Amino acid sequence: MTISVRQTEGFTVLDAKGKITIGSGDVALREAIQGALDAGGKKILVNLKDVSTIDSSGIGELVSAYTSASNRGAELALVGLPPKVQDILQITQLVTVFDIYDDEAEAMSSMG
Amino acid sequence: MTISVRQTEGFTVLDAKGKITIGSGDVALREAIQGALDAGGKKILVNLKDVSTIDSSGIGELVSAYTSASNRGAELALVGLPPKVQDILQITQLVTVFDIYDDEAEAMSSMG
Amino acid sequence: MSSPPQVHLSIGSSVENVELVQLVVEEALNRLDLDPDDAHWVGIAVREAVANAVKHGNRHDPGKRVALDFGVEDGELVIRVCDEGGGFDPEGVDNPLAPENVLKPSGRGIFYMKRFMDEIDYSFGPDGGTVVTMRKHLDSEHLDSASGPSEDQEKEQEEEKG
Amino acid sequence: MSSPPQVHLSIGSSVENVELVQLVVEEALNRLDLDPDDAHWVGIAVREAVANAVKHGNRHDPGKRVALDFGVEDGELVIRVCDEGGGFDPEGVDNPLAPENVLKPSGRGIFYMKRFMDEIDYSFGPDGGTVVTMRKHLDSEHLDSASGPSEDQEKEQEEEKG
Ligand SMILES: Nc1ncnc2c1ncn2[C@@H]1O[C@H](COP(=O)(O)OP(=O)(O)O)[C@@H](O)[C@H]1O
Ligand SMILES: Nc1ncnc2c1ncn2[C@@H]1O[C@H](COP(=O)(O)OP(=O)(O)O)[C@@H](O)[C@H]1O
Repeated sequence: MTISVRQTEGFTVLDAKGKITIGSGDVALREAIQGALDAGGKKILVNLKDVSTIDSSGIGELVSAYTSASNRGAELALVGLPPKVQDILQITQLVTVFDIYDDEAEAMSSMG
Repeated sequence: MTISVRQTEGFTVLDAKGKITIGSGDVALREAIQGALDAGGKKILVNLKDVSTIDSSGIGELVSAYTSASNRGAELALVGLPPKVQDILQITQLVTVFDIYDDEAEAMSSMG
Repeated sequence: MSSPPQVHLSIGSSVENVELVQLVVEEALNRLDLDPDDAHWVGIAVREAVANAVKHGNRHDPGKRVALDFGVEDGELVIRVCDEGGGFDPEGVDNPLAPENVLKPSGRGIFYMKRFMDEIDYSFGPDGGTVVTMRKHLDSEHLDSASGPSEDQEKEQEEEKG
Repeated sequence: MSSPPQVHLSIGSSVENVELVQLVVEEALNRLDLDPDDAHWVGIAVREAVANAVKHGNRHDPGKRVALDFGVEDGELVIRVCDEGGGFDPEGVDNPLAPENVLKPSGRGIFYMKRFMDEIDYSFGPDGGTVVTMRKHLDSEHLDSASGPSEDQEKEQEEEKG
Protein backbone atom coordinates (compact mmCIF):
# COMPACT_ATOMS: atom_id res chain seq x y z
CA MET A 1 0.00 0.00 0.00
CA THR A 2 0.98 3.59 -0.50
CA ILE A 3 -0.66 6.26 1.58
CA SER A 4 -0.46 9.97 0.89
CA VAL A 5 -1.68 12.82 3.03
CA ARG A 6 -3.15 16.13 1.95
CA GLN A 7 -4.85 19.03 3.71
CA THR A 8 -7.94 20.59 2.23
CA GLU A 9 -10.45 23.02 3.77
CA GLY A 10 -9.66 22.03 7.34
CA PHE A 11 -9.74 18.29 6.53
CA THR A 12 -6.81 15.90 6.57
CA VAL A 13 -7.34 13.45 3.71
CA LEU A 14 -5.42 10.16 3.65
CA ASP A 15 -5.46 8.58 0.19
CA ALA A 16 -4.79 4.86 0.51
CA LYS A 17 -3.88 2.87 -2.56
CA GLY A 18 -3.36 -0.88 -3.03
CA LYS A 19 -3.64 -3.53 -0.35
CA ILE A 20 -4.28 -2.85 3.33
CA THR A 21 -3.25 -6.28 4.50
CA ILE A 22 -0.96 -7.96 6.98
CA GLY A 23 2.64 -7.37 6.09
CA SER A 24 1.82 -4.86 3.36
CA GLY A 25 0.02 -1.80 4.45
CA ASP A 26 -1.47 -2.22 7.89
CA VAL A 27 1.46 -0.48 9.59
CA ALA A 28 1.64 2.35 7.05
CA LEU A 29 -2.01 3.20 7.66
CA ARG A 30 -1.50 3.27 11.42
CA GLU A 31 1.45 5.61 11.15
CA ALA A 32 -0.39 7.97 8.81
CA ILE A 33 -3.40 8.21 11.13
CA GLN A 34 -1.17 8.76 14.14
CA GLY A 35 0.71 11.47 12.25
CA ALA A 36 -2.53 13.24 11.34
CA LEU A 37 -3.74 13.18 14.94
CA ASP A 38 -0.36 14.31 16.31
CA ALA A 39 -0.43 17.22 13.86
CA GLY A 40 -3.68 18.29 15.50
CA GLY A 41 -6.03 17.17 12.68
CA LYS A 42 -9.64 17.22 13.89
CA LYS A 43 -11.43 16.06 10.75
CA ILE A 44 -9.85 13.09 9.04
CA LEU A 45 -11.04 11.40 5.88
CA VAL A 46 -9.62 8.03 4.88
CA ASN A 47 -10.12 7.73 1.14
CA LEU A 48 -10.34 4.04 0.23
CA LYS A 49 -11.24 4.54 -3.43
CA ASP A 50 -8.05 2.90 -4.74
CA VAL A 51 -7.86 0.07 -2.20
CA SER A 52 -8.00 -3.30 -3.93
CA THR A 53 -7.90 -5.64 -0.93
CA ILE A 54 -8.37 -5.39 2.79
CA ASP A 55 -8.11 -8.25 5.30
CA SER A 56 -8.91 -8.56 9.02
CA SER A 57 -5.61 -6.93 9.81
CA GLY A 58 -6.48 -3.88 7.70
CA ILE A 59 -10.00 -3.78 9.13
CA GLY A 60 -8.40 -3.85 12.60
CA GLU A 61 -6.32 -0.82 11.65
CA LEU A 62 -9.41 1.09 10.54
CA VAL A 63 -11.13 0.25 13.84
CA SER A 64 -8.04 1.37 15.80
CA ALA A 65 -7.93 4.56 13.76
CA TYR A 66 -11.55 5.25 14.61
CA THR A 67 -10.93 4.65 18.32
CA SER A 68 -7.75 6.76 18.40
CA ALA A 69 -9.53 9.62 16.65
CA SER A 70 -12.49 9.48 19.05
CA ASN A 71 -10.13 9.44 22.05
CA ARG A 72 -8.43 12.56 20.74
CA GLY A 73 -11.68 14.37 20.06
CA ALA A 74 -11.25 14.09 16.29
CA GLU A 75 -13.79 12.92 13.72
CA LEU A 76 -12.81 10.21 11.29
CA ALA A 77 -14.79 9.15 8.25
CA LEU A 78 -14.29 6.65 5.45
CA VAL A 79 -14.95 7.74 1.88
CA GLY A 80 -15.04 6.09 -1.56
CA LEU A 81 -15.44 2.49 -0.40
CA PRO A 82 -15.05 -0.03 -3.25
CA PRO A 83 -17.67 -2.82 -3.15
CA LYS A 84 -15.21 -5.36 -1.69
CA VAL A 85 -14.27 -3.07 1.18
CA GLN A 86 -17.93 -2.25 1.78
CA ASP A 87 -18.78 -5.98 1.85
CA ILE A 88 -16.14 -6.96 4.35
CA LEU A 89 -17.09 -4.11 6.71
CA GLN A 90 -20.72 -5.10 6.32
CA ILE A 91 -20.33 -8.72 7.33
CA THR A 92 -18.64 -7.79 10.59
CA GLN A 93 -21.31 -5.14 11.21
CA LEU A 94 -18.90 -2.25 11.04
CA VAL A 95 -20.82 -0.13 8.52
CA THR A 96 -22.93 1.23 11.35
CA VAL A 97 -19.86 2.04 13.45
CA PHE A 98 -17.99 4.13 10.91
CA ASP A 99 -19.07 7.37 9.32
CA ILE A 100 -19.11 6.41 5.68
CA TYR A 101 -19.60 8.73 2.70
CA ASP A 102 -19.69 8.12 -1.01
CA ASP A 103 -16.99 10.68 -1.69
CA GLU A 104 -14.98 13.52 -0.24
CA ALA A 105 -17.45 16.21 -1.28
CA GLU A 106 -20.31 14.50 0.51
CA ALA A 107 -18.19 14.00 3.64
CA MET A 108 -17.12 17.63 3.65
CA SER A 109 -20.57 19.09 3.26
CA SER A 110 -21.91 16.80 5.96
CA MET A 111 -19.06 17.16 8.49
CA GLY A 112 -18.49 20.78 7.40
CA MET B 1 2.37 -13.13 -24.27
CA THR B 2 0.00 -11.54 -26.74
CA ILE B 3 0.93 -11.47 -30.38
CA SER B 4 -0.81 -9.37 -33.01
CA VAL B 5 -0.31 -9.41 -36.73
CA ARG B 6 -0.50 -6.52 -39.17
CA GLN B 7 0.32 -6.04 -42.85
CA THR B 8 2.18 -2.99 -44.01
CA GLU B 9 3.85 -2.22 -47.36
CA GLY B 10 4.31 -5.87 -48.27
CA PHE B 11 5.60 -6.80 -44.82
CA THR B 12 3.89 -8.99 -42.24
CA VAL B 13 4.67 -7.53 -38.84
CA LEU B 14 4.17 -9.63 -35.70
CA ASP B 15 4.07 -7.49 -32.57
CA ALA B 16 4.95 -9.63 -29.55
CA LYS B 17 4.22 -8.34 -26.08
CA GLY B 18 5.08 -9.76 -22.65
CA LYS B 19 6.91 -13.01 -22.01
CA ILE B 20 8.03 -15.47 -24.67
CA THR B 21 8.64 -18.31 -22.27
CA ILE B 22 7.77 -21.93 -21.75
CA GLY B 23 4.10 -22.32 -20.99
CA SER B 24 3.29 -18.69 -21.72
CA GLY B 25 3.97 -17.58 -25.21
CA ASP B 26 6.25 -19.98 -27.03
CA VAL B 27 3.34 -21.74 -28.73
CA ALA B 28 1.54 -18.50 -29.64
CA LEU B 29 4.63 -17.25 -31.44
CA ARG B 30 4.97 -20.47 -33.40
CA GLU B 31 1.37 -20.35 -34.53
CA ALA B 32 1.61 -16.73 -35.60
CA ILE B 33 4.73 -17.37 -37.69
CA GLN B 34 3.16 -20.43 -39.27
CA GLY B 35 0.06 -18.41 -40.07
CA ALA B 36 2.09 -15.66 -41.73
CA LEU B 37 3.99 -18.18 -43.86
CA ASP B 38 0.82 -20.08 -44.79
CA ALA B 39 -0.76 -16.80 -45.87
CA GLY B 40 2.13 -16.43 -48.31
CA GLY B 41 4.06 -13.74 -46.40
CA LYS B 42 7.54 -13.31 -47.87
CA LYS B 43 8.88 -10.55 -45.60
CA ILE B 44 8.23 -11.06 -41.93
CA LEU B 45 9.24 -8.77 -39.12
CA VAL B 46 9.04 -9.96 -35.52
CA ASN B 47 8.78 -6.84 -33.38
CA LEU B 48 10.18 -7.63 -29.92
CA LYS B 49 10.01 -4.09 -28.55
CA ASP B 50 7.49 -4.95 -25.84
CA VAL B 51 8.93 -8.32 -24.85
CA SER B 52 9.96 -8.32 -21.19
CA THR B 53 11.41 -11.82 -20.88
CA ILE B 54 12.53 -14.58 -23.17
CA ASP B 55 13.94 -17.96 -22.15
CA SER B 56 15.57 -20.83 -24.06
CA SER B 57 12.16 -22.02 -25.12
CA GLY B 58 11.33 -18.63 -26.64
CA ILE B 59 14.77 -18.44 -28.25
CA GLY B 60 14.12 -21.88 -29.71
CA GLU B 61 10.90 -20.59 -31.23
CA LEU B 62 12.72 -17.69 -32.85
CA VAL B 63 15.28 -20.08 -34.31
CA SER B 64 12.52 -22.37 -35.60
CA ALA B 65 10.76 -19.36 -37.09
CA TYR B 66 13.95 -18.37 -38.88
CA THR B 67 14.42 -21.88 -40.25
CA SER B 68 10.78 -22.25 -41.34
CA ALA B 69 10.92 -18.90 -43.12
CA SER B 70 14.15 -19.81 -44.93
CA ASN B 71 12.68 -23.16 -45.98
CA ARG B 72 9.69 -21.39 -47.43
CA GLY B 73 11.79 -18.80 -49.25
CA ALA B 74 10.71 -16.00 -46.94
CA GLU B 75 12.85 -13.45 -45.17
CA LEU B 76 12.47 -13.03 -41.41
CA ALA B 77 14.00 -10.24 -39.36
CA LEU B 78 13.87 -9.24 -35.70
CA VAL B 79 13.29 -5.61 -34.81
CA GLY B 80 13.25 -3.49 -31.64
CA LEU B 81 15.21 -5.85 -29.41
CA PRO B 82 15.20 -4.77 -25.75
CA PRO B 83 18.66 -5.08 -24.10
CA LYS B 84 17.72 -8.31 -22.26
CA VAL B 85 16.64 -10.00 -25.48
CA GLN B 86 19.74 -8.73 -27.25
CA ASP B 87 21.93 -10.10 -24.42
CA ILE B 88 20.46 -13.58 -24.39
CA LEU B 89 20.76 -13.89 -28.20
CA GLN B 90 24.31 -12.63 -27.95
CA ILE B 91 25.54 -15.19 -25.45
CA THR B 92 24.37 -18.07 -27.61
CA GLN B 93 25.91 -16.41 -30.67
CA LEU B 94 22.60 -15.92 -32.43
CA VAL B 95 22.99 -12.23 -33.22
CA THR B 96 24.97 -13.14 -36.30
CA VAL B 97 22.36 -15.66 -37.44
CA PHE B 98 19.35 -13.39 -37.37
CA ASP B 99 18.75 -10.27 -39.40
CA ILE B 100 18.36 -7.70 -36.66
CA TYR B 101 17.26 -4.07 -37.08
CA ASP B 102 16.76 -1.29 -34.58
CA ASP B 103 13.24 -0.63 -35.72
CA GLU B 104 10.65 -1.33 -38.38
CA ALA B 105 11.61 1.63 -40.57
CA GLU B 106 15.23 0.50 -40.73
CA ALA B 107 14.19 -3.07 -41.57
CA MET B 108 11.85 -1.90 -44.30
CA SER B 109 14.29 0.39 -46.01
CA SER B 110 16.96 -2.29 -45.87
CA MET B 111 14.82 -5.29 -46.89
CA GLY B 112 12.45 -3.16 -49.02
CA MET C 1 -4.88 -34.58 -19.46
CA SER C 2 -4.08 -31.48 -17.48
CA SER C 3 -5.06 -31.81 -13.84
CA PRO C 4 -5.98 -28.88 -11.61
CA PRO C 5 -2.95 -27.45 -9.83
CA GLN C 6 -1.81 -29.32 -6.73
CA VAL C 7 0.65 -27.04 -5.04
CA HIS C 8 2.62 -27.43 -1.84
CA LEU C 9 4.42 -24.44 -0.39
CA SER C 10 6.26 -23.89 2.84
CA ILE C 11 7.65 -20.63 4.20
CA GLY C 12 9.37 -19.29 7.29
CA SER C 13 7.13 -17.49 9.76
CA SER C 14 7.23 -13.83 8.84
CA VAL C 15 4.31 -11.62 7.93
CA GLU C 16 6.10 -10.65 4.72
CA ASN C 17 5.74 -14.22 3.55
CA VAL C 18 1.96 -14.02 3.75
CA GLU C 19 2.13 -12.02 0.54
CA LEU C 20 4.28 -14.69 -1.10
CA VAL C 21 1.73 -17.39 -0.29
CA GLN C 22 -0.96 -15.11 -1.62
CA LEU C 23 0.76 -14.78 -4.99
CA VAL C 24 0.83 -18.55 -5.41
CA VAL C 25 -2.77 -18.95 -4.34
CA GLU C 26 -3.99 -16.22 -6.69
CA GLU C 27 -2.17 -17.78 -9.61
CA ALA C 28 -3.47 -21.26 -8.73
CA LEU C 29 -7.03 -19.91 -8.36
CA ASN C 30 -6.71 -18.29 -11.78
CA ARG C 31 -6.22 -21.73 -13.26
CA LEU C 32 -9.52 -22.87 -11.84
CA ASP C 33 -11.27 -20.12 -13.73
CA LEU C 34 -13.23 -19.36 -10.59
CA ASP C 35 -15.50 -16.32 -10.58
CA PRO C 36 -13.10 -13.40 -9.82
CA ASP C 37 -15.15 -12.31 -6.80
CA ASP C 38 -15.09 -15.81 -5.33
CA ALA C 39 -11.36 -15.99 -5.98
CA HIS C 40 -10.90 -12.69 -4.14
CA TRP C 41 -12.70 -13.98 -1.04
CA VAL C 42 -10.93 -17.35 -1.09
CA GLY C 43 -7.70 -15.34 -1.27
CA ILE C 44 -8.69 -13.40 1.84
CA ALA C 45 -9.54 -16.61 3.70
CA VAL C 46 -6.10 -18.03 2.89
CA ARG C 47 -4.47 -14.79 3.97
CA GLU C 48 -6.24 -15.01 7.34
CA ALA C 49 -5.27 -18.64 7.85
CA VAL C 50 -1.62 -18.03 6.99
CA ALA C 51 -1.51 -14.87 9.12
CA ASN C 52 -2.85 -16.84 12.09
CA ALA C 53 -0.29 -19.60 11.53
CA VAL C 54 2.54 -17.03 11.47
CA LYS C 55 1.28 -14.89 14.38
CA HIS C 56 -0.56 -17.15 16.78
CA GLY C 57 0.75 -20.58 15.80
CA ASN C 58 4.45 -20.02 15.21
CA ARG C 59 4.59 -16.69 17.07
CA HIS C 60 6.73 -15.13 14.35
CA ASP C 61 9.55 -17.63 14.95
CA PRO C 62 11.32 -17.55 11.57
CA GLY C 63 12.69 -21.04 12.21
CA LYS C 64 9.18 -22.49 12.35
CA ARG C 65 7.45 -23.25 9.08
CA VAL C 66 4.01 -22.63 7.73
CA ALA C 67 2.93 -25.08 5.06
CA LEU C 68 0.17 -24.66 2.53
CA ASP C 69 -1.44 -27.37 0.41
CA PHE C 70 -3.67 -26.28 -2.41
CA GLY C 71 -5.60 -28.75 -4.48
CA VAL C 72 -8.87 -29.96 -5.88
CA GLU C 73 -10.40 -33.13 -4.39
CA ASP C 74 -13.74 -34.54 -5.54
CA GLY C 75 -14.94 -31.30 -7.09
CA GLU C 76 -13.93 -29.26 -4.08
CA LEU C 77 -11.17 -26.76 -3.68
CA VAL C 78 -9.25 -27.88 -0.59
CA ILE C 79 -6.67 -25.64 1.06
CA ARG C 80 -4.75 -26.71 4.15
CA VAL C 81 -2.57 -24.45 6.26
CA CYS C 82 -0.33 -26.04 8.89
CA ASP C 83 1.83 -24.48 11.57
CA GLU C 84 4.12 -25.77 14.32
CA GLY C 85 2.41 -23.95 17.18
CA GLY C 86 0.65 -25.04 20.36
CA GLY C 87 -2.88 -25.11 18.99
CA PHE C 88 -5.95 -23.50 20.56
CA ASP C 89 -9.61 -24.13 21.23
CA PRO C 90 -11.59 -22.98 18.18
CA GLU C 91 -14.83 -23.21 20.21
CA GLY C 92 -13.42 -20.71 22.69
CA VAL C 93 -12.88 -17.95 20.13
CA ASP C 94 -14.94 -14.79 20.76
CA ASN C 95 -17.76 -13.86 18.41
CA PRO C 96 -16.66 -10.66 16.66
CA LEU C 97 -20.30 -9.61 16.22
CA ALA C 98 -21.00 -9.50 19.96
CA PRO C 99 -21.52 -5.83 20.92
CA GLU C 100 -18.53 -5.85 23.28
CA ASN C 101 -16.27 -7.09 20.45
CA VAL C 102 -17.36 -4.98 17.50
CA LEU C 103 -14.85 -2.25 18.33
CA LYS C 104 -11.93 -4.57 19.04
CA PRO C 105 -9.04 -4.22 16.60
CA SER C 106 -8.68 -7.99 16.22
CA GLY C 107 -10.64 -11.22 16.34
CA ARG C 108 -12.26 -11.28 12.89
CA GLY C 109 -9.94 -13.64 10.99
CA ILE C 110 -11.62 -16.98 11.63
CA PHE C 111 -15.03 -15.37 11.17
CA TYR C 112 -14.01 -14.23 7.69
CA MET C 113 -12.55 -17.65 6.86
CA LYS C 114 -15.87 -19.31 7.76
CA ARG C 115 -17.79 -16.75 5.82
CA PHE C 116 -15.75 -16.98 2.62
CA MET C 117 -15.32 -20.77 2.46
CA ASP C 118 -17.95 -23.50 2.57
CA GLU C 119 -16.29 -25.45 5.36
CA ILE C 120 -13.50 -24.91 7.89
CA ASP C 121 -12.05 -27.67 10.06
CA TYR C 122 -9.34 -27.41 12.66
CA SER C 123 -7.23 -30.34 13.75
CA PHE C 124 -4.24 -30.52 16.05
CA GLY C 125 -1.25 -32.80 15.96
CA PRO C 126 -0.42 -34.97 18.97
CA ASP C 127 2.87 -33.09 19.39
CA GLY C 128 1.38 -29.67 18.68
CA GLY C 129 0.80 -27.96 15.38
CA THR C 130 -2.46 -26.67 13.97
CA VAL C 131 -3.96 -27.71 10.65
CA VAL C 132 -6.85 -25.74 9.25
CA THR C 133 -8.59 -27.30 6.27
CA MET C 134 -10.77 -25.01 4.19
CA ARG C 135 -13.07 -26.25 1.46
CA LYS C 136 -15.04 -24.58 -1.25
CA HIS C 137 -17.35 -26.32 -3.66
CA LEU C 138 -16.52 -25.73 -7.31
CA ASP C 139 -19.05 -25.81 -10.13
CA SER C 140 -18.26 -28.62 -12.53
CA GLU C 141 -17.83 -25.82 -15.06
CA HIS C 142 -14.69 -24.68 -13.24
CA LEU C 143 -13.28 -28.15 -13.26
CA ASP C 144 -13.81 -28.45 -16.99
CA SER C 145 -11.94 -25.31 -17.78
CA ALA C 146 -9.10 -26.31 -15.48
CA SER C 147 -8.53 -29.40 -17.56
CA GLY C 148 -8.63 -27.92 -21.04
CA PRO C 149 -6.57 -29.28 -23.90
CA SER C 150 -3.92 -26.55 -23.94
CA GLU C 151 -1.31 -28.46 -22.01
CA ASP C 152 -1.58 -31.62 -24.08
CA GLN C 153 -0.98 -29.59 -27.19
CA GLU C 154 2.07 -27.97 -25.72
CA LYS C 155 3.39 -31.29 -24.55
CA GLU C 156 3.16 -32.78 -28.00
CA GLN C 157 4.82 -29.79 -29.52
CA GLU C 158 7.60 -29.86 -26.94
CA GLU C 159 8.22 -33.47 -27.80
CA GLU C 160 8.45 -32.72 -31.49
CA LYS C 161 11.23 -30.29 -30.67
CA GLY C 162 12.77 -32.81 -28.18
CA MET D 1 15.61 -10.61 13.29
CA SER D 2 14.23 -11.13 9.85
CA SER D 3 16.02 -13.87 7.96
CA PRO D 4 16.21 -14.06 4.19
CA PRO D 5 13.31 -16.01 2.74
CA GLN D 6 13.66 -19.78 2.85
CA VAL D 7 10.95 -21.10 0.62
CA HIS D 8 10.02 -24.63 -0.36
CA LEU D 9 7.57 -25.18 -3.18
CA SER D 10 6.41 -28.27 -4.97
CA ILE D 11 4.22 -28.49 -8.06
CA GLY D 12 2.84 -31.08 -10.45
CA SER D 13 4.70 -31.45 -13.73
CA SER D 14 3.01 -29.15 -16.18
CA VAL D 15 4.61 -26.33 -18.14
CA GLU D 16 1.93 -23.97 -16.83
CA ASN D 17 3.36 -24.43 -13.36
CA VAL D 18 6.73 -23.07 -14.45
CA GLU D 19 5.11 -19.64 -14.30
CA LEU D 20 3.84 -20.31 -10.80
CA VAL D 21 7.33 -21.17 -9.58
CA GLN D 22 8.59 -18.06 -11.30
CA LEU D 23 6.20 -15.82 -9.39
CA VAL D 24 7.47 -17.16 -6.08
CA VAL D 25 11.09 -16.83 -7.10
CA GLU D 26 10.64 -13.27 -8.33
CA GLU D 27 8.97 -12.26 -5.08
CA ALA D 28 11.65 -13.99 -3.00
CA LEU D 29 14.42 -12.35 -5.06
CA ASN D 30 12.78 -8.97 -4.47
CA ARG D 31 13.34 -9.45 -0.76
CA LEU D 32 17.04 -9.84 -1.32
CA ASP D 33 17.17 -6.44 -2.90
CA LEU D 34 19.32 -7.92 -5.63
CA ASP D 35 20.20 -5.74 -8.61
CA PRO D 36 17.10 -6.00 -10.89
CA ASP D 37 19.19 -7.20 -13.83
CA ASP D 38 20.78 -9.95 -11.75
CA ALA D 39 17.36 -10.92 -10.46
CA HIS D 40 16.10 -11.15 -14.05
CA TRP D 41 18.87 -13.56 -15.04
CA VAL D 42 18.54 -15.67 -11.89
CA GLY D 43 14.84 -15.87 -12.72
CA ILE D 44 15.66 -17.18 -16.21
CA ALA D 45 18.04 -19.78 -14.77
CA VAL D 46 15.31 -21.05 -12.44
CA ARG D 47 12.84 -21.14 -15.30
CA GLU D 48 15.26 -23.30 -17.32
CA ALA D 49 15.87 -25.68 -14.42
CA VAL D 50 12.17 -26.09 -13.67
CA ALA D 51 11.34 -26.48 -17.37
CA ASN D 52 13.92 -29.25 -17.65
CA ALA D 53 12.54 -30.98 -14.55
CA VAL D 54 9.02 -30.89 -16.02
CA LYS D 55 9.96 -31.83 -19.59
CA HIS D 56 13.00 -34.10 -19.43
CA GLY D 57 12.92 -35.28 -15.81
CA ASN D 58 9.24 -35.96 -15.17
CA ARG D 59 8.27 -36.08 -18.86
CA HIS D 60 5.15 -34.00 -18.21
CA ASP D 61 3.69 -36.66 -15.90
CA PRO D 62 1.33 -34.54 -13.76
CA GLY D 63 1.57 -37.11 -10.97
CA LYS D 64 5.30 -36.53 -10.61
CA ARG D 65 6.44 -33.54 -8.58
CA VAL D 66 9.01 -30.86 -9.13
CA ALA D 67 10.34 -29.33 -5.91
CA LEU D 68 12.12 -26.04 -5.50
CA ASP D 69 14.11 -24.89 -2.50
CA PHE D 70 15.11 -21.26 -2.36
CA GLY D 71 17.35 -19.91 0.37
CA VAL D 72 20.45 -18.07 1.40
CA GLU D 73 23.34 -20.08 2.85
CA ASP D 74 26.63 -18.48 3.90
CA GLY D 75 26.14 -15.36 1.84
CA GLU D 76 25.10 -17.31 -1.23
CA LEU D 77 21.77 -17.58 -2.88
CA VAL D 78 21.13 -21.32 -3.21
CA ILE D 79 18.32 -22.67 -5.38
CA ARG D 80 17.67 -26.37 -5.76
CA VAL D 81 15.30 -27.94 -8.26
CA CYS D 82 14.46 -31.63 -7.89
CA ASP D 83 12.51 -33.95 -10.13
CA GLU D 84 11.53 -37.63 -10.08
CA GLY D 85 12.99 -38.52 -13.46
CA GLY D 86 15.66 -40.91 -14.64
CA GLY D 87 18.58 -38.50 -14.62
CA PHE D 88 21.07 -37.90 -17.44
CA ASP D 89 24.73 -37.32 -18.07
CA PRO D 90 25.43 -33.58 -17.80
CA GLU D 91 28.86 -34.12 -19.39
CA GLY D 92 27.20 -35.58 -22.46
CA VAL D 93 25.13 -32.50 -23.22
CA ASP D 94 25.91 -30.85 -26.56
CA ASN D 95 27.58 -27.46 -26.67
CA PRO D 96 24.99 -25.05 -28.11
CA LEU D 97 27.77 -22.84 -29.50
CA ALA D 98 29.17 -25.57 -31.75
CA PRO D 99 28.45 -24.57 -35.37
CA GLU D 100 26.30 -27.65 -35.98
CA ASN D 101 24.11 -26.72 -32.99
CA VAL D 102 23.66 -22.99 -33.34
CA LEU D 103 20.53 -23.43 -35.47
CA LYS D 104 18.95 -26.12 -33.32
CA PRO D 105 15.70 -25.09 -31.70
CA SER D 106 16.71 -26.55 -28.35
CA GLY D 107 19.72 -27.32 -26.19
CA ARG D 108 20.45 -23.92 -24.64
CA GLY D 109 18.84 -24.26 -21.17
CA ILE D 110 21.78 -25.62 -19.17
CA PHE D 111 24.12 -23.24 -20.97
CA TYR D 112 22.02 -20.28 -19.81
CA MET D 113 21.83 -21.68 -16.26
CA LYS D 114 25.62 -21.87 -16.10
CA ARG D 115 25.98 -18.44 -17.57
CA PHE D 116 23.53 -16.70 -15.22
CA MET D 117 24.54 -18.40 -11.96
CA ASP D 118 27.97 -18.68 -10.34
CA GLU D 119 27.81 -22.44 -9.91
CA ILE D 120 25.66 -25.32 -11.12
CA ASP D 121 25.87 -28.86 -9.72
CA TYR D 122 23.91 -31.91 -10.75
CA SER D 123 23.34 -34.86 -8.47
CA PHE D 124 21.23 -37.96 -8.92
CA GLY D 125 19.36 -40.04 -6.36
CA PRO D 126 20.09 -43.77 -6.05
CA ASP D 127 16.50 -44.51 -7.10
CA GLY D 128 16.39 -41.86 -9.80
CA GLY D 129 15.57 -38.20 -9.56
CA THR D 130 17.71 -35.25 -10.55
CA VAL D 131 18.73 -32.43 -8.25
CA VAL D 132 20.28 -29.33 -9.74
CA THR D 133 21.79 -26.91 -7.23
CA MET D 134 22.45 -23.40 -8.47
CA ARG D 135 24.41 -20.83 -6.49
CA LYS D 136 24.96 -17.13 -6.82
CA HIS D 137 27.18 -15.06 -4.60
CA LEU D 138 25.43 -12.12 -2.95
CA ASP D 139 27.14 -8.89 -1.93
CA SER D 140 27.01 -8.46 1.83
CA GLU D 141 25.01 -5.35 0.99
CA HIS D 142 22.13 -7.51 -0.22
CA LEU D 143 22.19 -9.57 2.92
CA ASP D 144 22.00 -6.48 5.08
CA SER D 145 18.97 -5.14 3.35
CA ALA D 146 17.26 -8.51 3.49
CA SER D 147 17.47 -8.45 7.29
CA GLY D 148 16.35 -4.90 7.94
CA PRO D 149 14.36 -3.94 11.01
CA SER D 150 10.97 -3.65 9.33
CA GLU D 151 9.69 -7.06 10.32
CA ASP D 152 10.64 -6.73 13.97
CA GLN D 153 8.69 -3.53 14.13
CA GLU D 154 5.66 -5.16 12.63
CA LYS D 155 5.95 -8.05 15.01
CA GLU D 156 5.93 -5.80 18.05
CA GLN D 157 3.00 -3.90 16.71
CA GLU D 158 1.08 -7.08 15.98
CA GLU D 159 1.65 -8.20 19.54
CA GLU D 160 0.37 -4.91 20.93
CA LYS D 161 -2.87 -5.62 19.10
CA GLY D 162 -2.88 -9.04 20.74
N1 LIG E 1 -3.06 -21.23 14.03
C1 LIG E 1 -3.38 -20.82 15.28
N2 LIG E 1 -2.65 -21.23 16.36
C2 LIG E 1 -2.95 -20.82 17.59
N3 LIG E 1 -3.98 -20.00 17.88
C3 LIG E 1 -4.76 -19.56 16.88
C4 LIG E 1 -4.50 -19.94 15.53
N4 LIG E 1 -5.43 -19.35 14.75
C5 LIG E 1 -6.23 -18.64 15.57
N5 LIG E 1 -5.83 -18.76 16.85
C6 LIG E 1 -6.48 -18.15 18.05
O1 LIG E 1 -7.78 -17.73 17.70
C7 LIG E 1 -7.94 -16.34 17.95
C8 LIG E 1 -8.87 -15.71 16.92
O2 LIG E 1 -8.25 -15.69 15.65
P1 LIG E 1 -8.82 -14.72 14.53
O3 LIG E 1 -10.30 -14.85 14.48
O4 LIG E 1 -8.08 -14.99 13.29
O5 LIG E 1 -8.50 -13.24 15.05
P2 LIG E 1 -7.08 -12.53 15.35
O6 LIG E 1 -6.04 -13.25 14.62
O7 LIG E 1 -7.29 -11.13 14.88
O8 LIG E 1 -6.91 -12.61 16.85
C9 LIG E 1 -6.54 -15.77 17.94
O9 LIG E 1 -6.44 -14.59 18.70
C10 LIG E 1 -5.75 -16.91 18.55
O10 LIG E 1 -5.83 -16.90 19.93
N1 LIG F 1 16.20 -32.67 -15.16
C1 LIG F 1 16.61 -33.39 -16.23
N2 LIG F 1 16.33 -34.72 -16.31
C2 LIG F 1 16.72 -35.45 -17.38
N3 LIG F 1 17.40 -34.94 -18.43
C3 LIG F 1 17.72 -33.64 -18.42
C4 LIG F 1 17.34 -32.79 -17.32
N4 LIG F 1 17.79 -31.55 -17.58
C5 LIG F 1 18.42 -31.60 -18.77
N5 LIG F 1 18.39 -32.85 -19.29
C6 LIG F 1 18.99 -33.31 -20.57
O1 LIG F 1 19.92 -32.34 -20.98
C7 LIG F 1 19.60 -31.87 -22.29
C8 LIG F 1 19.98 -30.42 -22.45
O2 LIG F 1 19.15 -29.59 -21.67
P1 LIG F 1 19.03 -28.06 -21.97
O3 LIG F 1 20.40 -27.51 -22.15
O4 LIG F 1 18.21 -27.44 -20.91
O5 LIG F 1 18.32 -27.95 -23.38
P2 LIG F 1 16.84 -28.42 -23.83
O6 LIG F 1 16.00 -28.52 -22.59
O7 LIG F 1 16.39 -27.35 -24.75
O8 LIG F 1 17.03 -29.74 -24.52
C9 LIG F 1 18.12 -32.15 -22.45
O9 LIG F 1 17.76 -32.29 -23.79
C10 LIG F 1 17.97 -33.44 -21.67
O10 LIG F 1 18.35 -34.54 -22.45
